[in-house]
Amino acid sequence: MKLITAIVKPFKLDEVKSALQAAGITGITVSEVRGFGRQGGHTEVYRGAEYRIDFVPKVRLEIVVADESVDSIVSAIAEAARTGKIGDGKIWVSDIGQIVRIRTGESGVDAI
Amino acid sequence: MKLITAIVKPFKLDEVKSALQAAGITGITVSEVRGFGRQGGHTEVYRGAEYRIDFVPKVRLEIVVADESVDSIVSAIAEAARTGKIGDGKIWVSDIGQIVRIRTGESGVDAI
Amino acid sequence: MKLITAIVKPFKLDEVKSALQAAGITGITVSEVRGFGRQGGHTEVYRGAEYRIDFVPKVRLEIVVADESVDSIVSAIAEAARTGKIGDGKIWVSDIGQIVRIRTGESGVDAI
Amino acid sequence: MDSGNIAWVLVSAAMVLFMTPGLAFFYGGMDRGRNVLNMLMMNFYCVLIVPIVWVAIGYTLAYGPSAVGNDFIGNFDAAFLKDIAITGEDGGMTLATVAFLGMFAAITPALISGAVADRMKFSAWAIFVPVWSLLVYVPVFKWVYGGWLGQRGSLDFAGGTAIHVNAGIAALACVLVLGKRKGWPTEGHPPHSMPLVMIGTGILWFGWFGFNAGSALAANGQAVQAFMNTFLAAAAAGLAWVVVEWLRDGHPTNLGAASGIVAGLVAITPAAGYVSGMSPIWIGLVAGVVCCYAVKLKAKAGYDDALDVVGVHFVGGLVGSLLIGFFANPEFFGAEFMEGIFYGGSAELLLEQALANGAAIVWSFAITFGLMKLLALTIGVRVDEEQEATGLDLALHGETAYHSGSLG
Amino acid sequence: MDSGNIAWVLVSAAMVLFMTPGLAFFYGGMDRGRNVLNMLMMNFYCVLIVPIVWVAIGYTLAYGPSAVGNDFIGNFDAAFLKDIAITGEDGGMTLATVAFLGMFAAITPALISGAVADRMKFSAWAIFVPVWSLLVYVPVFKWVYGGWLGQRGSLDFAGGTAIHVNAGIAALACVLVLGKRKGWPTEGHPPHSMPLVMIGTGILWFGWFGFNAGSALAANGQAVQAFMNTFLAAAAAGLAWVVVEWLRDGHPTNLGAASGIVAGLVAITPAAGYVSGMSPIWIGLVAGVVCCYAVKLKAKAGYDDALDVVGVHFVGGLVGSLLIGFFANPEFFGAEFMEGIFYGGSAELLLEQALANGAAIVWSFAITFGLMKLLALTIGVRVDEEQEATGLDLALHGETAYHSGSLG
Amino acid sequence: MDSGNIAWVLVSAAMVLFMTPGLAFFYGGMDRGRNVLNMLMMNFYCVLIVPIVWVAIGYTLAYGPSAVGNDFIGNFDAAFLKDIAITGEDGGMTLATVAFLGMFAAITPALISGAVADRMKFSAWAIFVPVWSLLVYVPVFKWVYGGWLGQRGSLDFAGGTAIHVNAGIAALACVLVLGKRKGWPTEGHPPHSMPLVMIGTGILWFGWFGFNAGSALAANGQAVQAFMNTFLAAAAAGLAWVVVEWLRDGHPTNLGAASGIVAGLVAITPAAGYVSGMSPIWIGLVAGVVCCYAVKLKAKAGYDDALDVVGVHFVGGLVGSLLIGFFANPEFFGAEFMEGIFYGGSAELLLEQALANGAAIVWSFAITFGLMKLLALTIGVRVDEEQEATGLDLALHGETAYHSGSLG
Ligand SMILES: Nc1ncnc2c1ncn2[C@@H]1O[C@H](COP(=O)(O)OP(=O)(O)O)[C@@H](O)[C@H]1O
Ligand SMILES: Nc1ncnc2c1ncn2[C@@H]1O[C@H](COP(=O)(O)OP(=O)(O)O)[C@@H](O)[C@H]1O
Ligand SMILES: Nc1ncnc2c1ncn2[C@@H]1O[C@H](COP(=O)(O)OP(=O)(O)O)[C@@H](O)[C@H]1O
Repeated sequence: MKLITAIVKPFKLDEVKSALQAAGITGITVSEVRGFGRQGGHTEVYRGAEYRIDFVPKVRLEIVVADESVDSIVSAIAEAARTGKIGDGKIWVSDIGQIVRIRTGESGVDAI
Repeated sequence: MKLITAIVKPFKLDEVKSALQAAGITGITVSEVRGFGRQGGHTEVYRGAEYRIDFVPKVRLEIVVADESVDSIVSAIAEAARTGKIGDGKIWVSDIGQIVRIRTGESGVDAI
Repeated sequence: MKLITAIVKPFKLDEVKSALQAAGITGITVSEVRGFGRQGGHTEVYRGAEYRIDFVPKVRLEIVVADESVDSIVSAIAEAARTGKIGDGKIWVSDIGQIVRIRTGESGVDAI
Repeated sequence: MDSGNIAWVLVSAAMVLFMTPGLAFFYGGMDRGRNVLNMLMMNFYCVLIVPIVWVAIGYTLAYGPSAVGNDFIGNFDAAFLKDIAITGEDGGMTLATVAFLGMFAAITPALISGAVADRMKFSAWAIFVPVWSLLVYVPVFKWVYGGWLGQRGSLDFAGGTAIHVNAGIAALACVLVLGKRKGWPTEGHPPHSMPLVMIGTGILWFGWFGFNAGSALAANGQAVQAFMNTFLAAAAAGLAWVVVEWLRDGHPTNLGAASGIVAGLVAITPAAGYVSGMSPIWIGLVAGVVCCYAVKLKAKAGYDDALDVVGVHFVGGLVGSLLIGFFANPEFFGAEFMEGIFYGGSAELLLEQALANGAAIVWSFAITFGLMKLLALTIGVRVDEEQEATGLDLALHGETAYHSGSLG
Repeated sequence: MDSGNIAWVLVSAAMVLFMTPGLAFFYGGMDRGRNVLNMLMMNFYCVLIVPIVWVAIGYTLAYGPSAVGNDFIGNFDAAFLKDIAITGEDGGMTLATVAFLGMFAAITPALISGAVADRMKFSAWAIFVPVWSLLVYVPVFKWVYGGWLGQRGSLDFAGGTAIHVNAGIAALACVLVLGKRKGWPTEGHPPHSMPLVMIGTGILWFGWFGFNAGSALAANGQAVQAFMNTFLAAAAAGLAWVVVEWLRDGHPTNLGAASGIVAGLVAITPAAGYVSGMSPIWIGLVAGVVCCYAVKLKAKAGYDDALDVVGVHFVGGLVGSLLIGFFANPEFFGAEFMEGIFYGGSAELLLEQALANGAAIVWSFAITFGLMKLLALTIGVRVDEEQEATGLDLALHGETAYHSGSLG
Repeated sequence: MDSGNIAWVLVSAAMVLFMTPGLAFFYGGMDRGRNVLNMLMMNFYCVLIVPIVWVAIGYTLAYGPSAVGNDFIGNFDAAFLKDIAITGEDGGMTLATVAFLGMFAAITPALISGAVADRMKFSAWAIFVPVWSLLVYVPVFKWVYGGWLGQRGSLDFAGGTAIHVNAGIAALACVLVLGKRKGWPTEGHPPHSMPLVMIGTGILWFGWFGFNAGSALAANGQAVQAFMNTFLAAAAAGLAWVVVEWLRDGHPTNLGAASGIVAGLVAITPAAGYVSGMSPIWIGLVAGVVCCYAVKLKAKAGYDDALDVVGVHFVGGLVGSLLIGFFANPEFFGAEFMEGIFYGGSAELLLEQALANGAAIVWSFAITFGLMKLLALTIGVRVDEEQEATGLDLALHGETAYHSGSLG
């Protein structure tokens, strides 16, 4: 099994979720994160003093999938999240040794 | 060493924490996340217009443990977090190559 | 490629970011987390009733790097984040099988 | 000079000033977190620019000494507060009235901000507000108070026609020119902070006592009745909205209570000094039910009135204004105005009410539409897509509403 | 008719209306983020339903023309505001009083909401409020003002017995029927938003000037003294609470300052028009210290009074009411009421104060307990466990207080 | 006794009381989330301690019966409110004035809190406030109102010199002793909650009508003019600040609007009862522009005035006070005071204004600096580094402003 982690633009979350549902994914864990990257941040000015905000709001998705689905899911996310502008984000994949569904105690692919 | 990631219901956090302490765990990192899964979300109605909230609040725990403790810790979490109702969450385990305690620079199992 | 995850004290974030930039890192994903560990939490008293807050605010950094940079980046973070007091945090490293830059579809080291 | 009256008008004026921030929070809480500051700014801007415009020429054109001007518009005799003395007989009452009415002038365009939320250029708003005040608010005000509509016998105690119907229909004209927000109506946006909405609601209700009861321009029996009406109509309308929701949607909501309270306050505004007894409760109940359904019209009709200015202010104001035709009770007030149908009157008052509102609607809609079109063709009224996606707080004001947590 | 008095009573009434939202924020901020809207709704609901009940029959039963009814309850002569004119001699003063007292009627049951927080069915609350108002608030009010208790010589200027002791003991009866919140007292829940608590505190203090000084029902010397007392007692009690905390817990807290201010305001309420000089400072200091300890009783006694309605309103009201027995100073006011012990009086006033509170406590506790039991046996008073775990905002109102950040 | 005047002074006093919480929110919103409660506490503490000090000896020393004391300080004749009756001729007016002025006494030290934000020991603040009130506020107040400065003919209607210039320069003295916050000026800290800032702004403006117009101590023509001036100057200054920002920084901001409004209110405070017509607009425009640039001085001069008390209150107060020298218009008020230069006067008034402010500045700066030094040498004025890093809310008050989300 693999863990796919994706960092995407917040307003793309709905589209990514739909794409994942279409691809048969039934579970996702998301969180609010901030990203630093090529996209750069922005400046705010309060009473004439500038504050540099380097970290841009992003959403992070974590999805555990069976090995064989990795490629299709990664491309599904990439396509749904793409705007073509800097800051679209990253997707990375790592190995998972074990997964457990807490409710039932099931483990392995059944637990996904 | 392994990284155990657990997604649990927020109100179970205290119990899980106690179970982990009882199991000898001395460090945990937690964060607020939102989960999408079988549990489904809920609908809110404002001025008669419905808003569908698909993502349910969850808490995510990350714990680095020595290889030999993995199974006991995973079951400790699973037991403490279980309500038997849909949405209890998942636990997954991945490999960690290296860990460093920032304060001392120690690494490996000593740094956990 | 590797994923470096670091848990640091919030007020150290700026220094860590600068150290990482100095080390040539161009992308970081950060999030707010809470840590439980040796540092302990604190007590708040409202109308004479005590509330124990066990989880201390921390910041979590995730950085995907090429294999060869891991050691230097880990030490850069550790040095920048160190205060020498309990609670400085942890850094751990895991393997990444694949990484994709969403904007371009590039993958592998080019996508970092 | 009567110190009690002066005290009352001044306090009322301060309370009405407080309503504009209250409105800002009411609207701002309903908005998304990335547009809330733009909403606050649109509202606060009204109390920065309108007072200046009002004392310069607004007041004299709208309400100057009754002898001035004609039935359609005043003249410039009292421009720049000329000849308004505080010494002598009057003792400052005229000047107090100028201030009191200045608060009304300021909040009226602010009402419109709720409709254009999330997508209007602030530069366009900055021009819209003073120009609209002079071209729409001032003439309609004149017609209703002392001008041709008022002279015919129509009634508008504290601004149902002149303020709520007027701003409500202008809001519709604005959104027709502006167009819909991206994603509307498929994507919804729940209020980012309901406590902020409720803070706004509390301030609005508090201030509205000054708005309505202060409109008696004296601490007298009419003021007391207007006060009581403001109390009862808001309560009844809030209750009605909540009950409809409970039956229809299964939940009584805070936003429903807040919306109902505001709808009731709007509806009683024109009637506050003319109705008595249980009438405000009936007016409130009708307004609560009608507005609760009216806010759903926009989805069907396809105009994106973001925070329901049309459904609450236009509809609520119209309901209240027309109900005067039924409930007006001159005997109770010992005053000379037409009786409502339930108090032995003919349908004449109702017709006059309809005419007054009709005239206000036509003028307000036409001029507002034209003004927005003109702005659209010149400086543009709509932010670009990226600004809309980023959020107006950052894109237009370089500010972010909340910087909490360690990541700011 | 005196325009100054009318102005003063109307402004005071508006200020008291503003207190209910203030109370909602004070309580709501202390609550958890998932129950705050339920708390706001319980409070706002009071200002929706009670005004209607009040003008329908509450006022006439509680305070109607003094000739009406008997020493225990009024009659229906002024039901539905019948025969309350604004013209003539009275000039609206009676109607202004009806409105002013209507605000008191509305906030009294709202006080109870703090005790039942986090677990009461909203449907039960919806019935409880109007019924409690008629069965408990109205008779106790009558007894204290013009009825058998007042006639015996006990004093209650602005509602220490009739409002705070009454609502405070009713709160105790409610929580005894309701039971404890899940996890209480082992799990604590710190305030979700202290700034919201402080916004509520600011509004409460502001409004309380209307509450107490407005109760003179005229802008006269007694109103001024009541105003000064309200200022000083709140300050002294806030100070006392903070000092106790600082010495005892090591920290002076905002919640302590806020709680002390409210305790002082509660304690001075019955005394505001009867004490003078430095007395309000002493009353405030006593109330601040006593209430600061009283809020700790619940943990020992085992009743789950979530936001300390008993510890602050019942105890604070009782302290203030009994201290009148020591501090009452009729000479200063040039008025006819019994002297307190420190001003040359006997213990008679103190005994009358004790009797009046005793009577109110017995009636309020018994009827409230019975009413809650009846509701428990019929529609149920308590949400189910899952709703309690989910949070009442979502479970009962289908709303969420805050939707910030990108995940809403 | 005139009930209208009593009503007006009491309402105004309540409005001024409300300003201190308003100021707390204005400042607290600008602060970081981990120091907001300390900011609120510093402000609320002022309304706990100062009222007691004021009625004990502050009032009699500052403003007691004009016959008492000398030109520099009053005597103890009215200490502990001795001999202030509410019966008889006066009807409570004197006591109402004591209360009204007590609100001013409370908010003045609160103004300073914005400068010392984020790093001052609360224990030091707890001592500073009452001592500063007696050593600085009381004498300066006496000099300006009835003392040697006022007798020479300088004007200060509602406290430009006595309050804003005084507190503003004291703030500078405080931060010079306290030193800079860690990281200042390289690290910036944007406001943690702009909506909270705007809530504070709304309350401040509302309350300021009581502050300025109430200072007429009667509901008369001068009060009306002061009211109008308060309205127009705030609007004009807010507008000016926003326009400068828009041109200079590219964005019109909420914080700019709020800051401008406050700057305008500060500037019109001394002038409110002496200027008329369009003068308040000019005063507001000047204050808005000057203060918008003045807040940037601190970075250059190197003093860490965290929330710009110097830039807004000192500078704004001084601007307004000096402009009286140009705009004073005694004829309009039918009163006896010197004419401003634009109304046919010589430079004498301007010189008196300069002298009065100069005297206040010297005294306030010197005594405040000495007091802070004394505190620094004894109990210490500055929190330690770890407390500063942790945040003062937790370190000093054991509280956290927000506990939202599932992790509290
Ligand atoms: N090496 C990295 N490790 C972890 N996260 C990264 C890394 N590089 C970029 N990111 C994340 O991806 C987001 C987008 O990256 P950015 O460089 O701005 O644009 P792009 O993905 O289009 O190249 C960043 O905001 C950050 O959250
Ligand atoms: N494949 C997955 N990858 C990542 N997180 C998942 C996945 N499936 C479920 N989750 C997380 O687990 C939570 C519970 O899952 P859900 O399907 O609702 O119930 P259950 O765990 O009882 O089957 C989800 O809210 C989500 O946070
Ligand atoms: N085993 C662990 N797994 C995951 N996170 C940990 C672990 N141990 C500690 N942490 C994280 O590191 C932070 C610091 O740990 P702590 O024990 O307080 O101090 P130190 O790092 O100095 O030993 C914790 O707050 C927690 O977020």
